[in-house]
Amino acid sequence: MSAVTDLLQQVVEGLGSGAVYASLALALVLIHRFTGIVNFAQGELAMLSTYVAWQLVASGMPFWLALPVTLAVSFAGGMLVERIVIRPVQGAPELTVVIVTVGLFIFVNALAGLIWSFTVKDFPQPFPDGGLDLAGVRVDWSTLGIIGVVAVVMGVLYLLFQHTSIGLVMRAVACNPASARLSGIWVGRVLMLGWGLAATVGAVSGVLVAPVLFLEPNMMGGVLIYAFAAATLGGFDSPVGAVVGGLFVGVAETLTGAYVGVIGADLKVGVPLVIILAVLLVRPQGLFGRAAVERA
Amino acid sequence: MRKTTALRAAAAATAALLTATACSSQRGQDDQSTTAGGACKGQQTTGITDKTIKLGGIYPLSGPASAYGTISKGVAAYFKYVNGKGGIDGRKVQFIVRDDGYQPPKAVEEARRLVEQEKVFAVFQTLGTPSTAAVWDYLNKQKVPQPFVATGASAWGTDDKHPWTIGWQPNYVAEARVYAKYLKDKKPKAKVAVLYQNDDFGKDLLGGFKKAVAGSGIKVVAEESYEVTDPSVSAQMASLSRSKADVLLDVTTPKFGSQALAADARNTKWNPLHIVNNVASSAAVLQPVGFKNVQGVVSATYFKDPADPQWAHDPEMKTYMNALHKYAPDADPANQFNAYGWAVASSLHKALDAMKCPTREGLRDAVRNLKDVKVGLLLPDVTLSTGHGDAFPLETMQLMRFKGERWQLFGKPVDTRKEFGPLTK
Amino acid sequence: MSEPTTDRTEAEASAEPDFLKVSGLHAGYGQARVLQGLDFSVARGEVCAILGPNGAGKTTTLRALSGMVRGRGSVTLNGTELLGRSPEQAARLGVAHVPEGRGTFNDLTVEENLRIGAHLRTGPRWRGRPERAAVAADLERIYDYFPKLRQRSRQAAGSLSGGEQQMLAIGRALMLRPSLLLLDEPSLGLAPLVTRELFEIVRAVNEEERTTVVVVEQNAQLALDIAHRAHVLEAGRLVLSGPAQQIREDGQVAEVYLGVSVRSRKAG
Amino acid sequence: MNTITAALGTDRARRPRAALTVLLAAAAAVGAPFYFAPFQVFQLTMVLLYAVALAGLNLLVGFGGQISLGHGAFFAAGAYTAAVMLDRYDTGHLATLPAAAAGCFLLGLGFGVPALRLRGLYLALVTLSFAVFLPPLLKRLEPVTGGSMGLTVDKLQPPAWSGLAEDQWTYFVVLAVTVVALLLARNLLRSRVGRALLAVRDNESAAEVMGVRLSLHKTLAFAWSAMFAGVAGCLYTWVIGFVSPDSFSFVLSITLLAGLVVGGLASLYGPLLGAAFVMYVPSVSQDVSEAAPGVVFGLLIITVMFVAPTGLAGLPGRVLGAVSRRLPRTTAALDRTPEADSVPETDSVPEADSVPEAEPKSPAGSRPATTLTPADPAVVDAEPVGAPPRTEKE
Repeated sequence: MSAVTDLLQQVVEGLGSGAVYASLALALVLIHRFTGIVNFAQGELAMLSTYVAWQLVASGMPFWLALPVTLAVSFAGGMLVERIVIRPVQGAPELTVVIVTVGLFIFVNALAGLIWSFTVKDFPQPFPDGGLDLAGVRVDWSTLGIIGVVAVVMGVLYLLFQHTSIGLVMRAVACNPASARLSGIWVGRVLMLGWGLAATVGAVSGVLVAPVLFLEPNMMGGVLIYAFAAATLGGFDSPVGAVVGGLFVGVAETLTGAYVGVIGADLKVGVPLVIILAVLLVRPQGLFGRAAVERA
Repeated sequence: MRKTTALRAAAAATAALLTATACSSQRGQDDQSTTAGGACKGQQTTGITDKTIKLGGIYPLSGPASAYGTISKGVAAYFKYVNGKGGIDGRKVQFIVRDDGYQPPKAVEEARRLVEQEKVFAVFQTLGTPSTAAVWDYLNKQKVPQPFVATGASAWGTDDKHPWTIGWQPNYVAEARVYAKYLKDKKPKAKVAVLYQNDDFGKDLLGGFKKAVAGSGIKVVAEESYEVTDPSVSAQMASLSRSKADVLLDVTTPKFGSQALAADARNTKWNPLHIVNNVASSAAVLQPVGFKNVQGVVSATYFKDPADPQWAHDPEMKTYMNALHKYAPDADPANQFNAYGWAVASSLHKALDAMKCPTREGLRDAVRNLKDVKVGLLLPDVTLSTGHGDAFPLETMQLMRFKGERWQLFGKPVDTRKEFGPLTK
Repeated sequence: MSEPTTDRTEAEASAEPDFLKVSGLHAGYGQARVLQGLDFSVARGEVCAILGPNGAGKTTTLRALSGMVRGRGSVTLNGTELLGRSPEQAARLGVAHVPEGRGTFNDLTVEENLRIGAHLRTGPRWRGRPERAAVAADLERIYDYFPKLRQRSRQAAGSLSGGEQQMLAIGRALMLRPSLLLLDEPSLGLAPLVTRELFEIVRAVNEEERTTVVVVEQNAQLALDIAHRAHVLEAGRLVLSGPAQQIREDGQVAEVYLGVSVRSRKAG
Repeated sequence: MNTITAALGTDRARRPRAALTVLLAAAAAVGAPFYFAPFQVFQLTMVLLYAVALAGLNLLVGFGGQISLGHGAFFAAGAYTAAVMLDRYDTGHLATLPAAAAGCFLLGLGFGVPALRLRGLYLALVTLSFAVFLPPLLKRLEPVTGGSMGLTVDKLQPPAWSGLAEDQWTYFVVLAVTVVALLLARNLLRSRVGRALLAVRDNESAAEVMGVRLSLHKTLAFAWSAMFAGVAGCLYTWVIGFVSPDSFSFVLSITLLAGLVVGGLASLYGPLLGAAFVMYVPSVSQDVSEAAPGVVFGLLIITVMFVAPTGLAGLPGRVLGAVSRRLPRTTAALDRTPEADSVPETDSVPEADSVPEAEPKSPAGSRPATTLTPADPAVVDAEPVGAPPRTEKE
């Protein structure tokens, strides 16, 4: 294997893990656009959704039926979370809401452990085994599948926001909730909708990564940290930024881990940190974020 | 107005703080400890009477390492089972489990709670190297036995300043020696790639392996580490595959073990001999990967895997299964950590039986003077042995290879002490 | 721009003198009580100015009308009680509030802002409302009132000048086809010329659409020019009410209560 | 004006009672180690040292308005400074304190500079990734830090003359440091630096216009804050006697922030309450449910935030506020007469409004720390706009 194919192979691996980060980062960005908060529980909600899917499949439901059911359950669950957990602290300082999501994180994580135990579960792989061989570079179908689905989700979100009236309403709420109310928009309902959407995107993320990471209650904990990095790099209000940021973080850490001996696998987590810092010092709003967006 | 509110609140806060602390209304030192009379004169009998024995354990029931918390269920089930049969030498066991969330300061707090407030006889098991290292100074100063800690760091057996602390499971260095011996015999020219967890566990095992193969034809050609907080090890596996090594030594905990096995199976271009370490060798780890993908994987073990059908008719395994169903209905008997808990608890049972004096000193000495003690859930040829200059109860492991749907033991049990000599610091 | 007509009289207003009827209105924030019992009425099609010094409770009055703050007492619009309703509900009853500081959606384009204004008419609801065509026509109408907005229809609202943003805010409110338009300090932070232009448009809208308008202004001269009636607030109470013309002419009263001179208006 | 003088007058009248409260609290704090069991004294000691870290974080988050999710890293830096000095150089405990403080101050200064460019969320997440990065770094520096096995060092020992047990002595030393630290935090806030910080938090651009040297003060806030965390870390090493990289995972940083918010942001004694929460509630959760302490702990965090959105420190004020609103007319009549002319400010409150203006009766400026705090009942209730769904009725 030549040095070039070798490098490409590492890039592919990086894209694979990057797509995983990107998928959760999308959900994070979605919530942030609507509410201006960072949802620490996003990964755990995704994990919970994945368990729902697992439970359905384990009880005999075919995967392709279990998937839409799971997404629907997640959508409803996300709306419920907004209504029950977030709404009561809506008027409180932003940090209070963030800490509530931290509490939710701890709660959901422990709850999943209580119900399903911490034993690793296998999750059905929706993509076929094996992969492509492109000039000596091996690309698993699952990697391609994850990247593809993430791209589709991003595209659907883009269409939803930019080209539908409900998307317009959602953007208006994200931009100025007070004025939205004065225009007769039920802001509370739109926020519920936003949480439902984010939970659905999170569920997609969980179902995508579970076959690779293996399902257990702490599955999304590590992903969340990298998803934060991805969203920070890309800009916390840009879905495109989340995806680009995720892929970038994945490739950067894989390459440095593999090629820069001094850094090595143990310190490679520092690489995205340095890149993010460098990018933010030049563009404080992230690569794709809008500078104008400033929340009170 | 606001200032006085603030002050009042401050006062209220102080009061609340103090009352929260004021569970017992006195300094509580009066009955700090009791001592024995007779032949065992002067020895501590805190936590033990003729009818009862009080033990405490500290496990991560919450937090990132909560997968291991279930060990406490296996332990508790064993003690309940024993109590049902009349207890240990007539003494009913009271086992108090505390949660440290895998945080050392919390472990210190809970150890002190167990010793000073609950007045336990011994702190039976602390889980994980950081938590154990955080409390062993304290426990040794208090002269409280800390038997059979749930971590395989070699420090517990090589340190001579902490006589009250002792490990149980084969230490990671010993396990590394087993693999080294196997490779020396079978692949004396092996090029080895190592995936390891970046903590004491991974480093101990990797270090032990390197030391054990030193001077032989075996070379470690690549090593990659991961953090427990990492989401996956696929990038590390990709890096390792570039080494073209013919052996992969996989030093991981269960979730990462599954990931590494799956990554190895996916990569059809690199097919090394995959050695997975004992922690990640449970059938529960391999099953999610798919049995067809893990054929020929090698590991080593010392206790019977409850998920392995070959032990289904083993009498002790049956007892374990029934007891777990009865006393810990929410625990999964097939989870190897539950069986681990059961095995370590029955080992303690043997040690308690062997005490010359029913005192803390008695237990300290008993665990350091075990002679070929058999424990039901351990492999037939694996026994507990300690003695002067040997503070490692288990040092024998047996190799196994995965075939069909189960592990198959092969070769003779490897007594690493005989093969490589005693472990030193 | 034509010289503003100065004799807008009550005769112009319709025969519904109690189209908006406010009685015994109390409102405040937390423990702060701002409005101490207001009583006034606005007739259909009338422009009503609420004047007063800084902090008199003008903004709070508008907020109480649109449901942004809770109030006690009674406020009826065309016989329907407004108090106790949320802003969303108030909007459904035809109340369009252009808040202080304009409240445009800065990330959205001008046209999107206007479409949000008509949100209740096209709805996100798939039941569909047969007004899409009407909304499109209204969009054109707004662009006719504010030609600058047409030029910038694809631009983000955040990039507009202050005056343009205020126009956009009013335009968005009109897209609701409101029966009651509440304007809060439209002149705030705008150049005098821009303000003048804006007020002329408001007058035109009022005349052409017969929209009832309540405008809060610190700049009494401007407000009185387009208003039929005016009320002067101080410390949460009405201290002076009457036809705009009368208040404008009663310079002394105005000077006492408003702290401004309104007599020099004709000089320009 | 009336309000201010009135407030001052009542203050004077209440001063003796305040002094009495302080005295009682001091007596309780000094008496505690003789009353409680050693184990409980140890718990109190831990509460105190966490309170120091939270007080530092409070300077940054509560008063400076910058969110840090990386304070566990400064805590770790302080702890490791102490441990390495004790382990390698055998310097004695007291010498480690100034070293840890100075080291972390400088570290904080270094971080404060890039932090200037980062706003809100982005700063929080960059600091979080720093906290994630620290443990592997500590493991890598094995020759100094002892790697993943960590370092075991001597705990604080009571001198013979004191006649105190180890726990009692440790408690008093930590208490002394904590009191100094909390007083220092308070004085910092009352100084020019503190006022500047508050001004910056409440309105950055206005503060800049007023001539506050923004960058200087923000950087200093970071440095001070890091120093407090470092001091707490140093105390931690004294009390626990063991440091390891895994003791300082990013979870610690999140726990610190959670503790601060639960205790009450921008409140002077909120850190104490938050520290007590962090210390005691996990054990309580386990007592409630051994099967899944996390379920209870998570629920408790959420519940506290529901009941006291501005933190436990704001709770008494909220309760009082709610009570006084329930007794409407009498107090209202009192409120109305003297201050009618100070009320109107509310009218000019910009929408989506900020906190302080909504609270009309605060004699702004005279006592910045307490008057401008968001841990204020009125904040949540005022809510004219910008907090959309609360009044929604469906």
